[in-house]
Amino acid sequence: MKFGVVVFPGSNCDSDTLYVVKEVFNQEAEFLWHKDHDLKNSDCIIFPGGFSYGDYLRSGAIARFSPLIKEVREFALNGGLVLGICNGFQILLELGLLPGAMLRNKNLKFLCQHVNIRIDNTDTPFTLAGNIGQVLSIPIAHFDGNYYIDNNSLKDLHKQNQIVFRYSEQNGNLSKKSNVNGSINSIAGLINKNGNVLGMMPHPERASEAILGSDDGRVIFESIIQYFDKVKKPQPC
Amino acid sequence: MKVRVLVSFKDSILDPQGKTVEHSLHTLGYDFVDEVRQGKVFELELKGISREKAEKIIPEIADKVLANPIIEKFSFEIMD
Amino acid sequence: MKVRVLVSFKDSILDPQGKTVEHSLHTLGYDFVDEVRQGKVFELELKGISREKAEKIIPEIADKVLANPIIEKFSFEIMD
Amino acid sequence: MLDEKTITDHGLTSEEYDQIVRLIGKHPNLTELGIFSLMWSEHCSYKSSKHHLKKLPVTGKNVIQGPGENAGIIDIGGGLAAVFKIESHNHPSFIEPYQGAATGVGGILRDIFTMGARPIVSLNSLRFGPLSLPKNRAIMDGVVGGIAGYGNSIGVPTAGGEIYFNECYSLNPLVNAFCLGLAKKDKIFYARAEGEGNAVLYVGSKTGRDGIHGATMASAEFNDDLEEKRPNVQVGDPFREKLLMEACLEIMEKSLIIGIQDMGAAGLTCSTSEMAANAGSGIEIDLDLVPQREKGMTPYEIMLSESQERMLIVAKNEKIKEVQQVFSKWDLEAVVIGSVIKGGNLIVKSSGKRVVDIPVNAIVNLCPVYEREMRPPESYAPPLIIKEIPLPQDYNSSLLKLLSSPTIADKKWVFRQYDHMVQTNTVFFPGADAALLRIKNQKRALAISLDGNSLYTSLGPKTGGAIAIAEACRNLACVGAYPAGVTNCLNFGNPEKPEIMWQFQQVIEGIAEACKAFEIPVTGGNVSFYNDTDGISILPTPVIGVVGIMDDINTAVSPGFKAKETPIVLLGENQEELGASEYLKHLHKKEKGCPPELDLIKEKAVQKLCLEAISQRLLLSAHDLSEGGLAICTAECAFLSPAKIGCSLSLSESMRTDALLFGESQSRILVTVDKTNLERLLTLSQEFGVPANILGKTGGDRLIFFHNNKKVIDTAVKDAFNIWEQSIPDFFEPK
Ligand SMILES: Nc1ncnc2c1ncn2[C@@H]1O[C@H](COP(=O)(O)OP(=O)(O)O)[C@@H](O)[C@H]1O
Ligand SMILES: [Mg+2]
Repeated sequence: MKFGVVVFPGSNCDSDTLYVVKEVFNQEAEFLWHKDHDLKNSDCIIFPGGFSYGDYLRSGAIARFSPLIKEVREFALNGGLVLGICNGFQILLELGLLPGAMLRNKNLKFLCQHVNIRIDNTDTPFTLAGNIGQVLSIPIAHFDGNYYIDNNSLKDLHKQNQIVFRYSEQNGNLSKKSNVNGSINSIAGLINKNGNVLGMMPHPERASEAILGSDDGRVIFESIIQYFDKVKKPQPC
Repeated sequence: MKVRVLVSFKDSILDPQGKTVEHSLHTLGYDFVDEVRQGKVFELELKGISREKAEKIIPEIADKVLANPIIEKFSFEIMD
Repeated sequence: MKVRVLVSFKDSILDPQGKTVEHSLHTLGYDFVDEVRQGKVFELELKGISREKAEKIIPEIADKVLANPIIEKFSFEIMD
Repeated sequence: MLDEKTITDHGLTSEEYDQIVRLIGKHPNLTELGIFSLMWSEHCSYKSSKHHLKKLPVTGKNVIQGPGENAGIIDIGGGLAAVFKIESHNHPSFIEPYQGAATGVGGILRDIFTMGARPIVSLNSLRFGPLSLPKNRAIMDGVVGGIAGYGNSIGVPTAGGEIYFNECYSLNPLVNAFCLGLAKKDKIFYARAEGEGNAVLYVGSKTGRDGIHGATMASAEFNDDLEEKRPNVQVGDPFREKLLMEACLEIMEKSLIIGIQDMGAAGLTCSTSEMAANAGSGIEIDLDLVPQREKGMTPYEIMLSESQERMLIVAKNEKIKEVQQVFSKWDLEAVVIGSVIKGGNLIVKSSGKRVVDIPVNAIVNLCPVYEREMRPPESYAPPLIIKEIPLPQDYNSSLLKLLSSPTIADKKWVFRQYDHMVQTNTVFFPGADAALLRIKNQKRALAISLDGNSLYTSLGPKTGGAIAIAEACRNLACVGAYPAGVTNCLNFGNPEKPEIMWQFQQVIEGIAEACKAFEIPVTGGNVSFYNDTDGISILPTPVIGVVGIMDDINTAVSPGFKAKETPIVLLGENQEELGASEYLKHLHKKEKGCPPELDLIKEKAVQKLCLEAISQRLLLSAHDLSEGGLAICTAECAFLSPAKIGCSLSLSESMRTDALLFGESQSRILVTVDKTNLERLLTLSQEFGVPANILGKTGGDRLIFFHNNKKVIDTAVKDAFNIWEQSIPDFFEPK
């Protein structure tokens, strides 16, 4: 399958993400320049982490005005797989492809550290290779990761099973301490109603090789690849 | 023409930055400070546009770009 | 009493955020926007303090806590 | 002719002024004077330090570029070169901590990518006054925020560094920023304006009235007119710098240019004159073409501005279009502002008039060099009469107290604000002995350590200088890397004081001697003088950065205990030394005595042994002994083990217990080995002539020390860990 990694001028996890899908998972992958109008036949679009426009104004706010966004939006509305990581998640929120908004971390500091996240939904193309309740150790690196949504919409998220990852203790329990950035309901990642657009604050591309301290993030890329192999490939008749 | 757009969190949203400022003012002995909320201000210099037009288009800009309506509200003033 | 304190970079200081917002407004076709400067706004709720006292003490607070006088300037308004 | 006050206000002596007149054959006008004042400032000219810096060894078989360029370069094999340097941003960080530190990071990044290298890692070395004072907390909070704000945004991991606290930094904090980049060996670019007729391009942000006289400010003491100097602070724009970096690396990759130089301190002045001087040519620019942020700027202001995120490029005329295309792709300006000319002059035009016309050689190379007077201070090392130091009643509480000293305590509060993982190369995070970075698709890796203990250098400048090198190398040895190149930042007081100059000279001697012993070249660095406020100087503070190479990343060793029931072995020997220790300072409030002795032959042997043991995969963990000595080192090994494994050690040496536990004798490394490898390690130690003593073994959840069969420390790892971990956060996040 083919991944397309969108490059905004201030993206800085673009190369890391491309490296992982290409070199670690041996998939086809290309950068997609934000000023172009070409998705280069990608099967899965990734908005990588970084500071798309310096994160001036608000994290991810200015990226949504880039030319390529039009194509990505259409792609997403037609069911194409879109993964937003960190700043990518913030962009998806600003774009309205996912509900809610990000506030500053509760301690008002940038946080870079490994956290534990629990998989709460494996019924998605991004987590189907994982298990419910499985705890992953994955790094976060963000200033604005304190997820917010109003109460009614939050109920909706629960009802529709849209919450995919939650910050947890190593044993999977939720606690105030493990909810490092103060996100509502410890939400670390969520998916849209149609189940094809996922946003997550932790960086799976930083946890895909054991030498970097954890390879728990592999399950996300493996899921996407498996999903594509099984579901999307035309079955021989 | 100078326009000032004020963007701040909706009242229902916690404002930890404001709280931090509030706390440090209390530590410094400014007890009469009851509450602090922190927001952003944008000062726009416009040219070649009428006042009426500006009054219509500024809310559009604020809504679309300057504020995130999920968490923020805005107000604006035309200064001159 | 409600007080609004506006803090922004001094005019001669580079304002990268304002410049970036300005650039994106231009990209969106809002050509009439000539310049954008971005700053902070603090809304303080005061109690048990007279207006005169407030007028004297707010600049002190602004200078000491809310603004960094080396690169920022401030202004304030007493709202009610 | 300009009046005397104007000349002295520009920091030039009357002798220097006369020299200028002689060199350029006329009285300079104001703009020309401004140019000289910047380029002949201590910060840019190294007029007080040059004479001494010559003593540093600068050659070696792997050196591609030694001192003299924006950064040093060493060959690391595999067709790759490591480009690195450290630089100070002390004065701006004191005035405006956040922006000062941020622009310090921005500046050192430009020094690296201007040579064609992509920055892959940053480190920083910080010195603050005691955190008990709110002012110091505010400075530290701002500095750390600024480093994070800039580095995180641009996407270069900040993977290590060091922080010390001492009263002397209350009015003069130090911020030294290190950066390392990787370049292809055959794609390195230099600051040269070669080829008459070639175009000179200005790229990046517009010029404003930022930091006019920043370099002169960094060459003067602080006092009451500090206020006046304030508007000189620059605001950094990491986003713009990211664009600039990508665009510059792209034009260099495409070989579109001839030379390039960043505009750091002294902006257009420095970049134009240095590029021309380096190439033996002249340069002409027209200020009307320089992109300007503010209206009505004078030639003086434009030439002296230190606006950030700008570069100067020399390119062949036929390549201008392509260069501009790349910059426009990144939404940046690239404007032709002049050309390379014959002769050797810097010619600056404005509104059709020639406002500057002076020889670049005079500006760049002919600044007078001073051999300033030197004299040891009357009492620089108050002798330590060890008997006068009372023995602690309770070593448990001494240990816990020492763990809470901010100099020793956990720095997580700081480095978790830094993105230390972006670029996915960081193998050892901040907290390990050295930052360790893999190079993708290679077995080879890079390790970096910064070091500099100013208590040592104040009490024994020469030994202290040598220890800084030795310890940085020892840190590398602990992870399994051998040293390959050195950069250094020398932070001192006013060089016009003979005592300061003496400290400087002594420290350099120590550094030079140690570098020679380790056979490592110094490839560059920075000198920051005038770190004085109201006449009081900081302690002499050299900061050493050593870059090491590791042949096989898979053999890397980290400090934390790995398993229970593994023997703990001390490589090297304990001496009864307490002078200049953190223990004396923090528990007995004494900065006294001589720093520990350093025997470079022993030091080398210990490091060689450690490296050999690691390459034979004998070690499970290794950690060097430094501030706080054996007890602190052991505690850290427990804290850094994921399972927080404890240990029990039995020491049997006839010396004071406090010296044994907390003394800072050099050339010691604490290692753990699998039982099955113990014999091999001991044999290897004998071969290297290094004492190796089995002190005990890991296990349990307590830290236990016996001295001559008497239990002197027994504390739960968890409790000790909490004290160590919470010390710094508690200053900032009061409960
Ligand atoms: N302490 C030092 N040791 C070795 N070289 C030094 C030292 N200080 C400065 N240098 C060298 O002198 C040259 C000028 O330094 P500097 O003015 O800081 O460079 P830049 O202007 O690029 O920041 C550089 O090549 C630098 O490496
Ligand atoms: Mg330079």
